[in-house]
Amino acid sequence: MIKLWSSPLPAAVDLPVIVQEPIPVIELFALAHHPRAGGIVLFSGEIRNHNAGKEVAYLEYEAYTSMAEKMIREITAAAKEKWDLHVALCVHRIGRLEICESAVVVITAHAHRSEAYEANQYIINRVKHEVPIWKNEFYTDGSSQWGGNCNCH
Amino acid sequence: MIKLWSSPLPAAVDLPVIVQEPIPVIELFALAHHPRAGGIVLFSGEIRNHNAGKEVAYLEYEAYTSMAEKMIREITAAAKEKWDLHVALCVHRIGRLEICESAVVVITAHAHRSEAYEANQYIINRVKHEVPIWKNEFYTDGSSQWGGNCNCH
Amino acid sequence: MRMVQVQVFAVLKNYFNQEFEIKGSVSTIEELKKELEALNPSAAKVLQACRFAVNDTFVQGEYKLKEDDKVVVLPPSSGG
Amino acid sequence: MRMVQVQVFAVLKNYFNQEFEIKGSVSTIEELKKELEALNPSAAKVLQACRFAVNDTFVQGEYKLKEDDKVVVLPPSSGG
Repeated sequence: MIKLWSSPLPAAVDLPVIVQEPIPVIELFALAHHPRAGGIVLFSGEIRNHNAGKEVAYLEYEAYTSMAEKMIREITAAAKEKWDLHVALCVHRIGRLEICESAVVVITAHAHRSEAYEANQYIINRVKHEVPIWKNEFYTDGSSQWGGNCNCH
Repeated sequence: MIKLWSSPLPAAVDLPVIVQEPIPVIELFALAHHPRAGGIVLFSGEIRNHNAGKEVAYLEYEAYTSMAEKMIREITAAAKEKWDLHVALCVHRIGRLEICESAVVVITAHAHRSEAYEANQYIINRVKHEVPIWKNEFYTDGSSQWGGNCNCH
Repeated sequence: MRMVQVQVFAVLKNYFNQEFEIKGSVSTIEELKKELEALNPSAAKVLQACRFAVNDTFVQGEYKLKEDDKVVVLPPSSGG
Repeated sequence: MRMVQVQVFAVLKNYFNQEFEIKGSVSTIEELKKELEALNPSAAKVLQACRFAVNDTFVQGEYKLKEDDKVVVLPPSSGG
């Protein structure tokens, strides 16, 4: 198994950050163990069956991929440096997603847990607010709506 | 697969909360998806290879099991009610644990992510400070030390 | 005459083609924004909230457009 | 004569047997604590930080011990 922490520079930069397929949450979590880390926090942002009073059938995510990838890497790198994290990962999925599927996963590992929680929230907040990725919600009544508000906070 | 949210009362009370074997993190995470939850937070407290300046070889955890189980269930139930969580789980392992193994896993799921993070921290903080579980650290120099301070915060 | 390539995303695709060209007198991002509002006035409110980027770098209203610049117009993020 | 069963955990096992009995005049948890300190004075500091429980319920110093009560002595938690 690849170990992120075995190489002098984190291999995280080589992991894809924008994916079309289901996010490999289990594999990412397996990568995130680190012998110096006492706390690992994993956040999974998942598709809810309701939003703003309407019943959601599914979602489609679109990204301006080249910039989105660059920005996600910059955000995780900034968090890694700011908190001295052992691991900082973020993967966002695009395309069609069904209810309960993960749209985004963030993993942070630190010697102590409070930093792992704090850094994890920092990453997801910045990714949601800054990175050029958009959701299009398709409702069970046949209508759809591009997201423009942050609905999941 | 068992779905925690398919039954009127959460099946969580039937899950073991103190285990001797490796915590089934993947299976627990799979249980935690919920169609009304937009954010799932998973915390894994893992064995570090160092503590208080000493190199750790392995740990042993001991619990006063009957009370520990009852208290963990009470703490997750309290969090579930306080934040209106869809899922609140905590499993603690006892016995011998190696570096990078999970000693404790907490999973919370909520419609919105900030509540999932907050409730997750509430659970792990209370479990670490209140529940009768103790770690015995065995160092590479052959010495050992019962924990009495909260080393991972 | 300067030609600027424009690419829009997400909700802006309800108002414009995803990719198109603007020829003429627009020389800054601010002027491009006005041109886009003139092309489709109903997009004005969304455009006010958008960010603009050239070569994968955000640019401000005063950015001077160069021949063959490709400008991407990015509505407020709604990922996650 | 009252008999109280005592069970200790974690670091207290360095000072006492894991399970033992105390016979005699201890009638409250506070008195039991003093008795344990007398049995092993080097455990005094740890005992001051301990919680006591009877029947899986925490009890305070003034709790009156009943015949055959089993008291568990719980050092500060260090799980997680």
